[in-house]
Amino acid sequence: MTKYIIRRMIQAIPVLFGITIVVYGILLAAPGGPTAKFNQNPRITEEIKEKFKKAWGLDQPIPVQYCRWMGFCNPENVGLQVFIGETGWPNFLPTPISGATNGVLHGDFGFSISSGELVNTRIVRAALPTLILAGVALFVWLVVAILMGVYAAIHRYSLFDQAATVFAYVGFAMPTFWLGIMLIFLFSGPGLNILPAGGMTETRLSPPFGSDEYWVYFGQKPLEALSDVGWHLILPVFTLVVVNIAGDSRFVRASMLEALNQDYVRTAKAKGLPGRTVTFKHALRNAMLPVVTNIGLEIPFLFTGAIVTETIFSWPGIGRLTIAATNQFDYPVLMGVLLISATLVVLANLLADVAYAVIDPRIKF
Amino acid sequence: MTDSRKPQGAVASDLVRRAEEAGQDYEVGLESLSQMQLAWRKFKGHRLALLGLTILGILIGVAVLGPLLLPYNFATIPLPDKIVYEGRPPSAEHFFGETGGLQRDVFRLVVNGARTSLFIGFSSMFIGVVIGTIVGSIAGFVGGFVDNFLMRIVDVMLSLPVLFVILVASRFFGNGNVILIVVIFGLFSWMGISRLVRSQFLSIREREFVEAARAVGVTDRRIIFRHILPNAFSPIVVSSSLIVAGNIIGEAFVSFLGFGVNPTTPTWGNILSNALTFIPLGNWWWPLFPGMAIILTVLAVNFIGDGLRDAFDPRSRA
Amino acid sequence: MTEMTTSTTPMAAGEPLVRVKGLKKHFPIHGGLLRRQVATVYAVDGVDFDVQPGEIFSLVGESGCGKTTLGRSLLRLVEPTAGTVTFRGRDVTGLPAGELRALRRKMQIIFQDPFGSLNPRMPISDIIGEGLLAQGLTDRKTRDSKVEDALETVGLRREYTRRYPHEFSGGQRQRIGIARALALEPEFVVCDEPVSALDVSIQSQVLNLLLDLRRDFNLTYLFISHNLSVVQYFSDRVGVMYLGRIVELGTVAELYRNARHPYTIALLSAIPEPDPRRRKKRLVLTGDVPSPVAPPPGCRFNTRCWLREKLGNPERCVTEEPELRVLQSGHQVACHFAEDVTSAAVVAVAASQPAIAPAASEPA
Amino acid sequence: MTETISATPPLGAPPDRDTLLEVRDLRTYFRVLDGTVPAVDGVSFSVGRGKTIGIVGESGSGKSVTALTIMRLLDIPPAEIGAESEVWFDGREILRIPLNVMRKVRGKDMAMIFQEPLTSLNPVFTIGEQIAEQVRLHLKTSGREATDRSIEALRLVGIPSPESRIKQFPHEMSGGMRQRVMIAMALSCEPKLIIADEPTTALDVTIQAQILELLKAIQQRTGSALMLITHDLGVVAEMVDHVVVMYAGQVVEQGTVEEVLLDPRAPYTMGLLESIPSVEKRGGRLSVIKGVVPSPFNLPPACRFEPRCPYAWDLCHEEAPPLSRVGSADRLARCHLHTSAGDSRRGAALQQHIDAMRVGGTIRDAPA
Repeated sequence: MTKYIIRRMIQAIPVLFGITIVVYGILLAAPGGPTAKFNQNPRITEEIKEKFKKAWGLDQPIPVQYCRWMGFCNPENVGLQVFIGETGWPNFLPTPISGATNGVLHGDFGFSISSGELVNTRIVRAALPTLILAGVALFVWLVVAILMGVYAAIHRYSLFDQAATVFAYVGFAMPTFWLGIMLIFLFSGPGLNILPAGGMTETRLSPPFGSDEYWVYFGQKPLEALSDVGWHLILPVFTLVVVNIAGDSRFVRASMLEALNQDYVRTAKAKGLPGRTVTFKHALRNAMLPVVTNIGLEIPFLFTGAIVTETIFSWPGIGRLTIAATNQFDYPVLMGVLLISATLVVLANLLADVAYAVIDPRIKF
Repeated sequence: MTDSRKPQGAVASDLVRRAEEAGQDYEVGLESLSQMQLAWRKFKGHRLALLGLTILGILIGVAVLGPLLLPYNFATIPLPDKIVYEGRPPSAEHFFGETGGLQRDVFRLVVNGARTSLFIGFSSMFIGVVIGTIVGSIAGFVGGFVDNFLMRIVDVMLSLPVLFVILVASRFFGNGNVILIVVIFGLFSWMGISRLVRSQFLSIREREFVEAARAVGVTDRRIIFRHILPNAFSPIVVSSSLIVAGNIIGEAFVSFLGFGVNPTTPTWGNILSNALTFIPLGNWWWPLFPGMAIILTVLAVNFIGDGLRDAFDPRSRA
Repeated sequence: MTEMTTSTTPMAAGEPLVRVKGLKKHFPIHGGLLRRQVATVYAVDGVDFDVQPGEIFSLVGESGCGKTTLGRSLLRLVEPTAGTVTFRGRDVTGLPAGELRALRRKMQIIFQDPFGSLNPRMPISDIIGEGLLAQGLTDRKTRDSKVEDALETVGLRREYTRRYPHEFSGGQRQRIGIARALALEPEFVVCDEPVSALDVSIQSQVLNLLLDLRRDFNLTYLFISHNLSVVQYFSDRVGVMYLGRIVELGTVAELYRNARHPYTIALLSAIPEPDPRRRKKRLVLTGDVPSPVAPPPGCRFNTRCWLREKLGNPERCVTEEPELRVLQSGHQVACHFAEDVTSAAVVAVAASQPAIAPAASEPA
Repeated sequence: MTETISATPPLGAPPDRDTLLEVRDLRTYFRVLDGTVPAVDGVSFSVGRGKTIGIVGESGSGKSVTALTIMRLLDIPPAEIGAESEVWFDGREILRIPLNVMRKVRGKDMAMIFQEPLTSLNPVFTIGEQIAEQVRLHLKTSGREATDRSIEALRLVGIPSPESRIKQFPHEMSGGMRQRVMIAMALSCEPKLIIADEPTTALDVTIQAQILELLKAIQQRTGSALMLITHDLGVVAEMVDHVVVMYAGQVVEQGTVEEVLLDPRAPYTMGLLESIPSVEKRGGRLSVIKGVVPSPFNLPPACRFEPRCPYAWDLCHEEAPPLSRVGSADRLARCHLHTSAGDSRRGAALQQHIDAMRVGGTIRDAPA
């Protein structure tokens, strides 16, 4: 098992490496580059632009820029020495060995062009809200989709099944952002106004989320703080999971029906097992196999969905950070966000594979 | 074959006997349908799919004719008497209502938006399918290192949160240009197709009928184009419908965030983007109708996709 | 069929039509991180036999014995790993692609699965006609009439050319597959389990057809089957395969009456006969066929051999691989102790078998 | 056809105590898009305690559906069972008992072995668990006891070192071994009847021999009755006492195995026997049954075998033949040759069959 996980992790390395090249390539090919934001500003001369480029290392050849960003080389040295870290080991090795601290490989994503902060700081700050949103959404998504799917499969063609079918079609066709807008209209607009339209906390009651004062407040009134965030989570989570639930409940249903049609289910019935045992022991476990893989493949949508949801509901997470960074041509932040989310996707797939291997004894390690 | 195979005398009676043994009249019906005709027949039996096809037909009609009949040229339409902040709800004259700001007819906007949205959805799918089929065919047929290399690229592309990347790419390259947006969406729509085509190649290549074709001396080229690709056709078509649906939503989303098509061109996403600012006023009709247009289109495309899936599924009966 | 005799060179008398020598086909198994070859499937592992013009030579064996791979490697549908296949004195294994295509006109194959071997998206005219076109035997104009001729030869109606495979029953599809092979006017046809997928009542129709066609067009068959009754009825000579090798070879009369390899005897004993008066005490082999990835050392059959057990497990069976040796004219066997096989021995072993034989001797 | 099992007609009398299973006029239909298709159409037979019966037929003859109907394993709908049908098992009618009562019969008194041992075993559970869960359920034993019993069952079917085998998964075993597991599972609760649906079709000849020998030995040892479903007349000849031949959903012939295989009376059985290749027929053409099995959507109007039958005459196209007695009480054949209308043709037809079997000099005399 451990060997299998290690092997899958090693297999993920080239993919991650490829991702860095693609991410870097896209941003590199973008016209204008980081200086584009100055174009409209008449007070910034060519000279200033050059200085700006030099200050950010943008005057270097592209491979050098890439290597520096990745942390393959040590920009302080010259000649072949650039590839050597402070301890004399190759620079790309982990910090404890090479002594190098620069570049993505050592967890350094550089500085944000727009704010001058460390990219890490900005990402870490935005990560917690996104993790809260995505985590809750993932939980709701899986529980609801599996329950709905299994129930619909067992009670095939029932009223519930038909209603679930309609929901699945419509939910799957609904653009997330539109749903978000309509929900705000419905629940936070001039009419009902029972749910918060956006944000993560009630600003009149608590300090801004993530600030030091907030944690003090949180320590004092944890229950209130939690229910506040929970209250604000309702609409975004609902918006985020509808599409996935719509698609996956159908998938679970189909997979369950497929499993119920298998010969081994017939054998189980022939053994005289009660219907419950046949369904929930023999069929369900097999039906979950394709579902696990499918969920692994759908994890990226959680990130994509987060951008939408965070934008509409002013959720201070990674999605909002991305939009802001895109608008400000903040390349280091964008690269960091893209790379981290891609890595998470790779990890999610890996996790799905491992989960698959755990429930399917036919997979050899 | 020479004339010696023509039935004569004893041989003729032999042939008659063989025919009798074969029982040729019991199984074969009078009509002969190709797989395509059969598929169409089954498709016609799928009510939702026909509904989808009708809706899509109407939408395409609207997209083609709409801008001619109800042009979006506000230069020729007199400006409202005064610029109002609030829009007006649906009425007999404006049955989708009017927007705030320049007080535009929502119906007119939605009709004009159909053209761009549908165009982007379908043409980007087309690009994706072409790239995906080529990449998948090469990987599946050549195999070995090339296959490995191409599939690792697919892995990389699939690991990227695609809409994330499209968003950034549209912002940086798109400049609001419809064609560029199409290309960007196309460039990120091929991975699924290429995996599909590759796996079809790998499995169909091992099928006995391909081996039989090789045994009678059929060339590789013919095997690819006459045996493998036609058999891969149905899964490609089915997943194309998903791509169209996905890209229509994707484009609306990118435009909604202001990174897509130029805001002066009406697309469903752009209309929604403008509506967002007016939420506090409760102008529900403004986002409602373009959203419904998207849902309707995607539903129609998905219905068609479902119909195609059933139609091509050999296990389902006509 | 007159043009066939003129288009090919006449053969010297007594020379085999097809000669297979030392034929091997090994499939690599890749695994691990770097997709290195971790093991080899010894599907066909050194096979020699001749097929005389006009005869029906059969290969029998259980699944995984390599008979299908062997049939396909004769036509180079799979590339042999080693050894040669000679057709009319020409080495097939070394032919460049162009000549191979021309040669495939003379060597054809009929497949087992009547559903998988016809492209579901092609009408019959294309299925049968594409070979004719590829071989330059016809042009587009005359193609349909040639296809109709071929259909008629196998007992199907001429009007069926525009129909699709799904409109036919299993037996009729099998006829279409035969028509496809026969349309090229081959001399040698590999029949790969052509009746295994068919019901009994249809099976006899197809066997009759194959025999008629052989008579009419002077064909030579390599008939691959796992059904010993069919082989006994159908063929002239038989090779019995076990784990990639031929273990016994001889005429049908010799082999069925006087089998000398312990495996052949067990196979024959296992055939269920539709005559309740002949209920017999079977000689049942223990265990399963070993994996072709790791064939046992020495004689490949030694793990299941009843004779070896009876002889007190001689060392030779695990140390030395028996070669196919000639017992008498036309009867070859690959067993060190073939001479010890007598009908008395067989009966004795069968009688002493426990009612419930253990499934496998290898450790769990 | 319109009446189905839900409307309960008065039941017939139970069979005598020596009869373990009696099937009376069993009809199973499948509801499809354009109507209903008869899969089993008026099948009757009985099995005595400890006896063996073979159900023979080609694909589509309805033999498997018969077994599934008896086990009540078909989903209703799409399947429908005729109102007049009765299945008596061990003294009670089992088509009409509630499903939860039937569950106590399945696996305990009546066990089934399927054709494909790979797909019929659940891939995600160990074989030990799959056998033990049945034992726990029916015999109300503790987990420990159930495991012991599973091991015992595996040992009985000749699986070496069963103590370690119970921890294995189905995919870790060979085809023959899996079929042994299926048999062990069927045996584990000492059923009164084992239904084996093509138990050896997916297996190689030498493995088939192992499994057939095993089934015979087991049956002798446990005294269970065996209902063997197969398309292979050779298997039938070796395994069973009594044979039921099915064609297109109907019984066309039944009798003892000697009677049916040596002196067949239904043209279909005759044709089947004639078409089997054998050494005696070498050098000659095989007899064939012309044509193909009719589609259940489009059955011939009267006799279902009529379009393929070499002996058919006008009557066969107009009137469906009944199942008539051609000897002792349970020696039956469905053919007009054996009704009074066929008196003049019967002799010639039987002679024709004898001639067809006499190819190559071997004469197989029909017993008187």
